[in-house]
Amino acid sequence: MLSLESITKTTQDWLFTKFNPQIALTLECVFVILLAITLFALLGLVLVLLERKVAARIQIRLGPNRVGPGGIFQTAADTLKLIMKEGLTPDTADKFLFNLAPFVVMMVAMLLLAPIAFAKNFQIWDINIGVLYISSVSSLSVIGILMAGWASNNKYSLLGAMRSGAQIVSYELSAGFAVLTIVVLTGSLQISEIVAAQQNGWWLFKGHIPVVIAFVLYIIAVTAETNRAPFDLAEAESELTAGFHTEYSGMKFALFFLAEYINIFIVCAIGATLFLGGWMPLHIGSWEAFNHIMDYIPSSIWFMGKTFFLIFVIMWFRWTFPRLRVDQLLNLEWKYLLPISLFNLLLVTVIAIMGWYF
Amino acid sequence: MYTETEIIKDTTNLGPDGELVVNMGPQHPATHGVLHLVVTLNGETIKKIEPHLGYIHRSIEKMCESLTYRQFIYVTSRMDYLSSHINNTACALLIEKGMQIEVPERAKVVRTILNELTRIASHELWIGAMAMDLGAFTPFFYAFREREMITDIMEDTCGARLTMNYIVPGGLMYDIHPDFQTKVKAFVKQFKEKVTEYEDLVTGNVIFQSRTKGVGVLTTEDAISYGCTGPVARASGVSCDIRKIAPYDAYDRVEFDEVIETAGDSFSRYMVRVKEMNQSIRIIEQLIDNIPEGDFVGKTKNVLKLAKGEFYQRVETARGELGVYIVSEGATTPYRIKFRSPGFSNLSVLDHIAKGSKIGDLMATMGTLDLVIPDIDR
Amino acid sequence: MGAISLIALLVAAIAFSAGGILVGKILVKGSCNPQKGQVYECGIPTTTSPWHQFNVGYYLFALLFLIFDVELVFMYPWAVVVKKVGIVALIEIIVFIFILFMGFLYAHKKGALKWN
Amino acid sequence: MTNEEIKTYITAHTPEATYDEAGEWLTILIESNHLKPLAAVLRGQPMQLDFLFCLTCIDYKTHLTMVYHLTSTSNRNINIVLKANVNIGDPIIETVSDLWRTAEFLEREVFEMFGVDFLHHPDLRRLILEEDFKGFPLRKDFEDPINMIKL
Repeated sequence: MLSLESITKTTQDWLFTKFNPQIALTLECVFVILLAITLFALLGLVLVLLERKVAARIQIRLGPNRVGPGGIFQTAADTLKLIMKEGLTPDTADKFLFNLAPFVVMMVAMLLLAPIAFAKNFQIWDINIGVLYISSVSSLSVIGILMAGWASNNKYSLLGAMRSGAQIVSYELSAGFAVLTIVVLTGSLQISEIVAAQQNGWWLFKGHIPVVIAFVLYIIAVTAETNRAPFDLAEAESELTAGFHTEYSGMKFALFFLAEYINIFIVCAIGATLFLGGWMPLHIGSWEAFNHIMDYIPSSIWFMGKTFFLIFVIMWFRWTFPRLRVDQLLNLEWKYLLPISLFNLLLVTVIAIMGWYF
Repeated sequence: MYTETEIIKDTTNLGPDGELVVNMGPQHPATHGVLHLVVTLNGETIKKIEPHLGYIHRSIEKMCESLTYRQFIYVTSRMDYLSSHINNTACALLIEKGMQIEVPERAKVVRTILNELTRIASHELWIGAMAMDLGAFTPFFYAFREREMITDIMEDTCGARLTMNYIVPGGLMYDIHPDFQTKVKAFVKQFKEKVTEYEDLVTGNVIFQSRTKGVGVLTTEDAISYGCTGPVARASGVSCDIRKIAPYDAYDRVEFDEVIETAGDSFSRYMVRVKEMNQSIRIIEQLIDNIPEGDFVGKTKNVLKLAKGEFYQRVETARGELGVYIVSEGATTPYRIKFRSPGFSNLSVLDHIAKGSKIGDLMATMGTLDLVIPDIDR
Repeated sequence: MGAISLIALLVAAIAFSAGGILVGKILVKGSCNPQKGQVYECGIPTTTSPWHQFNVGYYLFALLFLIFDVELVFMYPWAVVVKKVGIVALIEIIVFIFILFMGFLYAHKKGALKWN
Repeated sequence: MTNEEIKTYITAHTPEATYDEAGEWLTILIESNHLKPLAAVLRGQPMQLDFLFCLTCIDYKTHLTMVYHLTSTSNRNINIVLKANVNIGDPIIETVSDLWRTAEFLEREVFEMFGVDFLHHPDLRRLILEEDFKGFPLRKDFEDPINMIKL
């Protein structure tokens, strides 16, 4: 069966037999670069279109439907428009930081791709501290936002950046604790092992209520971490026009925009990996026939399906809820989510030690 | 622009606590028009709000002084463009009162129905826009679905969708469209079915409630002292419905309740408007089957002349009490005309009730005051 | 692939961002207008600079976060071995979280989480 | 309260007031220097005219007239129009914004449109017009050759 696993394996074997190891590695790097860029571009196009279609669906309208069949080229046209826009830098801005910020945001988004298992054995770097790596790198994104907001020398940007600083770091904790529950259950930080541990069932199903709580906490926390409504205070357009990226235009704005969507994809992919088994097909106990049929669906489809389901949930939030106020947002985290997370972690520990999971 | 030293120098004109002065508007997504607020912030907390008006001032009052009594009505559609029917009604009523023109029953009833439809349309737009201020985009489209039906009815009847200019001194400009009654009934039916939808989406929403309850509280005394009218004052427990106090047109023969809430916060302002829409539907239901036959316009002279004296007419627009005050010297044009616009007084309360709250609260407060800038600026 | 993939990804990110911006720069001929250099403040020339002391409210949350985040990092190694160590690990983490939570309650009591 | 009762009550406090009952509502005419005490009387017990629903000015070319429309929220049947003539060359009148807060904005509007100076107003600045605007647009002698409609 042709799978991503076999393709990568054949390519690697072929490279290493044809060239000496250094050149082979370099070529592999070039492949990774090309693939990553393609993935970025594709994800940007697909997710923005998906967002607009989901929004339209919820808002009883059609959404983009003129450019290409069903409007599928709409985002491509939008990207073209954004490229053609003039990128302005305010005279009073800190020009170096102003121009650096989109790069930082992009780099963080890109680095997060490394440990994600897109399919069976299809992973850029199966780092043994994968979960920790994700936690640490994802908290860097706030630096890009703070940089953008501060360097713009714009009051809305500054407020937006300050808000998002407080917000992202706060929700980082809940997300961290939610991830920790799975680490406790699995006993490993490596993504491939976490996925392998879900061979006979996804953690969401076999981990009892604490894992469900952790899952809910995780979804809430990452919605806030990616600055999505109802937690989109950093760019609350009715309050701060466009928040931290008010001054950005053209391609620099597009990079922020793209990074936001890539971040959504990444957090959803991690959520799918930790709680929904990543690329692992749906297996139910002893139903051999059912499990066998499920195995026929390629692992990449399983992974993408789960990820896009979570993305849809997050989009659904955005188009249903009003925005929270900044103090309510921080109250929610510090007064409710954080104590619940701590307590939940203890609960999971008990379950893990007692072996009360399937 | 600035050099570095200049920026450092610039900080000297800050307040002692390092307050931040931010301009909100005229090009701001939440001011819904060209309202310019200079907001002094301390962190996220609002210290002071200073409205700067006039970006859309057309000096309608001055303009009306050189327009005849038939002409100036059309200018008033451009004041509060969401209540243009009601503005026109106010002017027509004033001229009818000044010249003792008999208005046919048919015209009175149709005017009342159209006024209530306008009120619903205005509140629908407001619900959508306010929800958008709070970051919820979806209610806007749900509200516009019903509003679209009203604008269609208006288009059939008046030929216009926003600035109707359908009401003339003495009655109506033309008779109603033959389909008017069926269309209005269809609207009433649909509205009753669908109104629950955005109540589910907005009223019951936990985040919406926490954003609006206890936010921008306007006490009864302040509401009276600041001259607030309409839903803003009624949410603070002030009974101020002109339709009850000084009934005009067919309001004296219909049954409806004046909606009064007592909390005075943004949420009760929201509730007043939602309940008011239901009352408007009630009024329409009572009248739509009983439109009397007969003339649609009374006998008037070609050239209207008000007797020397002063005239004042009040009506209840979707935003509150609109007063038209005319000083006549007996000529074909008014000597002095003054529009007492509800939005102007409602805006003046903004600084008072939003002080000390967060920027996010300002959006909730401003949204529920339902400001229409052309109405404030005139 | 090993750690070298990170360098590859960084290169990819820079290439992607710089490529996009450069293409824009090449294709677009910007017009010159002094007003384009002004910061956006709803169309009104901005009067005061935002680069000055700012309300402390946000920083308190950042400080609190620092404490918690460091603790969170301590928990990762613990989480990996908790199943092997067993009940002792549970007791230890209860003590750990208890102390942490006390600190949190203290901060709460002091009003660090309140907005002026 | 009937009009007669109101008249006797006001005359007791302010003998200078004259009355005009030609219009829809009772109109009280007063000199500008007596306005503030009378307004305070009307605002207080037992009249309790706590709702100033319209404040404006009329330019009669020879003089300006300030017009205050008052009503009471406890008794909506009482409506009183208060008028005070102001010298056009030197228009100064006492503010009523401490009695009715709504007057604060309305007086600012009158200030820039008619040039009436309100004494003791807390914040008498331009609200609508730009800072460098010349003239008082709603006065009869105001001419704007470019923007005005003339029929």
